[in-house]
Amino acid sequence: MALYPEIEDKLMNPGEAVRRFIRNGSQIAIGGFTITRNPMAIAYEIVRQGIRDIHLVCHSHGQALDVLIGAGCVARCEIAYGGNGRYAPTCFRFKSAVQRGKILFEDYSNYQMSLRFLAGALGIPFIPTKSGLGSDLIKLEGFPPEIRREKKIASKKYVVTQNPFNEDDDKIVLLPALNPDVALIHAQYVGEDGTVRIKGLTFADIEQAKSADAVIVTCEEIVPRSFIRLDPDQNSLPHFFVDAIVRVPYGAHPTATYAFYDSDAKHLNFYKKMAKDDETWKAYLDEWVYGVQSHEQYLEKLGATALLAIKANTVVGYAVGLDRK
Amino acid sequence: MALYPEIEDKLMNPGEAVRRFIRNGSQIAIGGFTITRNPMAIAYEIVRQGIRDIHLVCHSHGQALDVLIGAGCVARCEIAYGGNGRYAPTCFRFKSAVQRGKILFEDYSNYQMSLRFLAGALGIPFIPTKSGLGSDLIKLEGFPPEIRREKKIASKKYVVTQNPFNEDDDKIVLLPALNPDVALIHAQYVGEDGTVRIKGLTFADIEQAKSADAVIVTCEEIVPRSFIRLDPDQNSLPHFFVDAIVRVPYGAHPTATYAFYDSDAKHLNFYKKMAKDDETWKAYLDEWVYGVQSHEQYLEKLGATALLAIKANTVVGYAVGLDRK
Amino acid sequence: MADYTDNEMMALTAGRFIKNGDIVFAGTGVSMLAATAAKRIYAPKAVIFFETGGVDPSLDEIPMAVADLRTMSGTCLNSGLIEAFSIVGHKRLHTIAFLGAAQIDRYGNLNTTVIGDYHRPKTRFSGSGGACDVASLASGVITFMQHQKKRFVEKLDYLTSVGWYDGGDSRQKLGLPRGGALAVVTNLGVMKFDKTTRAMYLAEHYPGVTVERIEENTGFAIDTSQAKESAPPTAEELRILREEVDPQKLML
Amino acid sequence: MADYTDNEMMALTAGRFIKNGDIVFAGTGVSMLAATAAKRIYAPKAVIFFETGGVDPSLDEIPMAVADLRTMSGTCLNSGLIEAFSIVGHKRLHTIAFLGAAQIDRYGNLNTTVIGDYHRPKTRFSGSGGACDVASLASGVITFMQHQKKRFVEKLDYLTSVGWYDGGDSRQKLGLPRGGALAVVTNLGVMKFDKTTRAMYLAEHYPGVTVERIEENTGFAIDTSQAKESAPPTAEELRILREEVDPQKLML
Repeated sequence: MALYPEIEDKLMNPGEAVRRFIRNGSQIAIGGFTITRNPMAIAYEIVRQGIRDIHLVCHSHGQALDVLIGAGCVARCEIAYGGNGRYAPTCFRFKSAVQRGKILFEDYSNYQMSLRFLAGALGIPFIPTKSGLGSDLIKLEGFPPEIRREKKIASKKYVVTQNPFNEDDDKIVLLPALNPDVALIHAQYVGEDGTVRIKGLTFADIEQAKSADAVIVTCEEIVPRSFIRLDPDQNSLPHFFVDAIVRVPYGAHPTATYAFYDSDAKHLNFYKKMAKDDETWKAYLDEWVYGVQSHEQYLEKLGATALLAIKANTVVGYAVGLDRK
Repeated sequence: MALYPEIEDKLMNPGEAVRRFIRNGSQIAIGGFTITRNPMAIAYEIVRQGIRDIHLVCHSHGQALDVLIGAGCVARCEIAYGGNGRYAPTCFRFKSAVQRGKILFEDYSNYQMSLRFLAGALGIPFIPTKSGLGSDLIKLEGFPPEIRREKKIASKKYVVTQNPFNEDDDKIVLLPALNPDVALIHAQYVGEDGTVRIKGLTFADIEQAKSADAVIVTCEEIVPRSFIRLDPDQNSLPHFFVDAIVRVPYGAHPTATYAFYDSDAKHLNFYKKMAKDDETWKAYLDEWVYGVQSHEQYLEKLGATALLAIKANTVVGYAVGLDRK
Repeated sequence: MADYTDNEMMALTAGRFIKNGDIVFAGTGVSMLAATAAKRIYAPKAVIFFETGGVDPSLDEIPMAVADLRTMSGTCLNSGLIEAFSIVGHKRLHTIAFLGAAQIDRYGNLNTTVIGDYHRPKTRFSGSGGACDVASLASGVITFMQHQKKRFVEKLDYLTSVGWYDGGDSRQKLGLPRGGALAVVTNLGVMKFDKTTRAMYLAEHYPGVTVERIEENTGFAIDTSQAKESAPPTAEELRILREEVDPQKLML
Repeated sequence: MADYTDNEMMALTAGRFIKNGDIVFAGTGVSMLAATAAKRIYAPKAVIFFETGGVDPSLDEIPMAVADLRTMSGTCLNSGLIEAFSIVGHKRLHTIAFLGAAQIDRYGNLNTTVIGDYHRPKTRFSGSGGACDVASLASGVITFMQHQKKRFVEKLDYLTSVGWYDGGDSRQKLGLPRGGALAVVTNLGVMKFDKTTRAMYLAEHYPGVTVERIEENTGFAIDTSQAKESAPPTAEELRILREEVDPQKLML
């Protein structure tokens, strides 16, 4: 008898999740935001499996974005922001890949990308916004015309049009919907019935998940049905939007997970040092990604002291007094 | 020293809230849905103050809608559904007002009205949907052209257009945003910092509140800052969207409030009997609305037995085993 | 005369259309019985949800309306209307909606708005509610009707919810790529729709109901050549319906 | 030489622009200091929020990024990006945003995307993030800059975030009815924008900074006729900044 019979067919490890749902060329949405709730366990596994030509669609991304680009897995991205706050004003491997012409990219803003995911989640082809009027985001397309003919790429980056409900001059930007092949989400809880609960800020994770054709959810804990259904106001996604459920404690390390662990400033500073040039970057990948077989091994390598240092205070949600220099 | 210094300037009784924020001709959005979380205390007060020519905008409404229309407060409504489930397949005073040509009305659907509130909340002039293509909702306008010229009325009921991101034939409906003058919301909790928390289903309350120029929130309880801020994932509205905070226990009666009290089947069946013809309806209004000075008097009139009968089980959220025939 | 009511026969007949994995949109009345019966008897892995935002409630007691507190208890998600309707139309989900109507035409288009002129109607009904939305967006619609000539009409007084529109591929041409009317379940039998013309035909007549009686009560010509007599409900089906689905006899 | 740093002067100077009731959009770095200082010193009834969806956090510790867990602790609302940006642009709210940039022009338009050609840049920066959104939608924008010729330019390499666009009423003509650049706070002084032409002018130079030095470090001609010397920070302002806003000295 399986431990979790209701989700038996969806429970798997990161390796299987990547093998089953991610292909060369997949269009992938990454959940989380800069230094928080990045689906790192899946990102590392994508690198280990040597997936190529990924088309990333994201708002503000940091760690997972930079690792995937740095490992050569990414061919293109639609992006609003590539940075890690104070730990990397601009992500290093992202910066270098763009400057060397190694990836194609198209710039949007955070609100625009979030609204594009919302449109995809609602099943509408576009959504209007006033954001971006007059900016070069709207004037300059990043992708060459041949890419625009592909099924999952918007035929136009934006359409600027007149509001048909207003007789006066009233311009509005129409944003094309996004429907990625796969969304990668890291959550605190998944119920044994498959219900997903994200604590703290949800960023655009729920819209990303609902806009995608397939959803991989990694989680810190699998919790009883009786718990997840006692206060369903707090839940984020019903089971029927989730294809793979992967239990990976510290699955977002070195990024944070509210009420579980803080961002690992020490590791992010180390990453910053290593990501700066190609030689040290290769060494980082060899040691921290290729050099470990699993996230468990990765955590063992980090060690208990490092994990305990970032452990969140479960009431305030972060690691009080943590040295974040 | 005030009991709740942070919200001192927003705390008021129903009478003051109506006097300060509702005028003859106001465009009003009512929160809740059919038999649940209708802002009845405010609706009754609107009737007592003799407000006229209200323009109602709602999705599926029951009790508050029917009382306001029946008391002659409403000149027009944009509406998806006027009914109370098993207690009134079609609301009686709404039905009779429409059949006698006493109100102007324009039909939309539930999703359409909800999306129109969302558009208003996002500050965008319209939002697309596939819902309604081919229906008479789109073919027939309910309002005469002169009304369309008013500031808060959409210049067109709908616009059907081609998806500009698709070269093939791909029709889409554009729904005009709603920005009512006032939204009336009944919530379980308001924090002493003004934060609003709705438990159970939120319907379109949050979109309605954010789309409106002013928001009146009635609540069952005012709770400590320390409670409302301990798990902010559960909160619904920040204080800066709320203009009036009115503490009214059982403020949604005879409709339900999750975890507090169930719909009052006995009173709704009584209402059904009284609302059917003009004579008994007048008697109902005289006795239950004009005949009481306040919601406290209304509750006293209902009596302890009636209130205890519908008291919700605080864990399952409704009144277990309640006779609902 | 078998010992079961029209409501019981309609609920069980409609319930049989639901398969495991279906996401079921339930309204009030018989459709609430049908959805609950389906999950308890035929498709335990179906998910019942409500336009109000409640997904997969425990339904220990039967809700009297889609906003009844019982639609938000024991759910996997309590949300709102926008979330609920985004589920109805979601490309990944097979969503089946139960609706009722005042009038239906041969292509399964529905009227729940008015009888007579729209602006000054003889009879005003509740209106679309979510019906127009699910008819536009769901994978399929099953409609409950009282089988009467005045309800099965050549032309609707008002088209609230689109079924197969003018038949053939006219629904797709409107810009609605999926969905349409699956079946109509009445107090006399079950109608389905021809795969090509999309016109209504009689698929089943209940035990003791003649084809002639159905023809007499249908306001347009209906093909009865494929009509079969339905199996009566089993004792076990009736037991579950009466003892587990609606023990309080609120709708039975 | 007074005993305070550029960051301290910039944070306090920008903080003074915030009034009670303002809804303040804070980014990382100095803007986080400025927003927190504003609430602790000048405008206790201002609300600080983050594009990530955290509204009015307790900020017992200063966040290192807008997704830092400290932006979601003790808040009145934890939501997401769509909620946050709908607040930025909400017609009922007076929202002030703090931004930083790599380049700025005389009309307060900002570049945070590239130096050089967009498709094959000499230097790639993080990109818009939420900057383009708040520049389009907020009631006003205050920008932090290092005051250097290469950053105050005649023409931006890329226009990420619209300020006063081409000056005059050109911003409104774009379809952006409200907002625009309020001020630019640098390590040398404060620039504001002419009410009519919307061109940048020097409003304040910090103690010990000459007008000439600012002119030399500005890549376009700037009106200095209204320039006044700023008041230095008070001991109490510095105490609160150092002991309450950033006691861990993470950004000071």
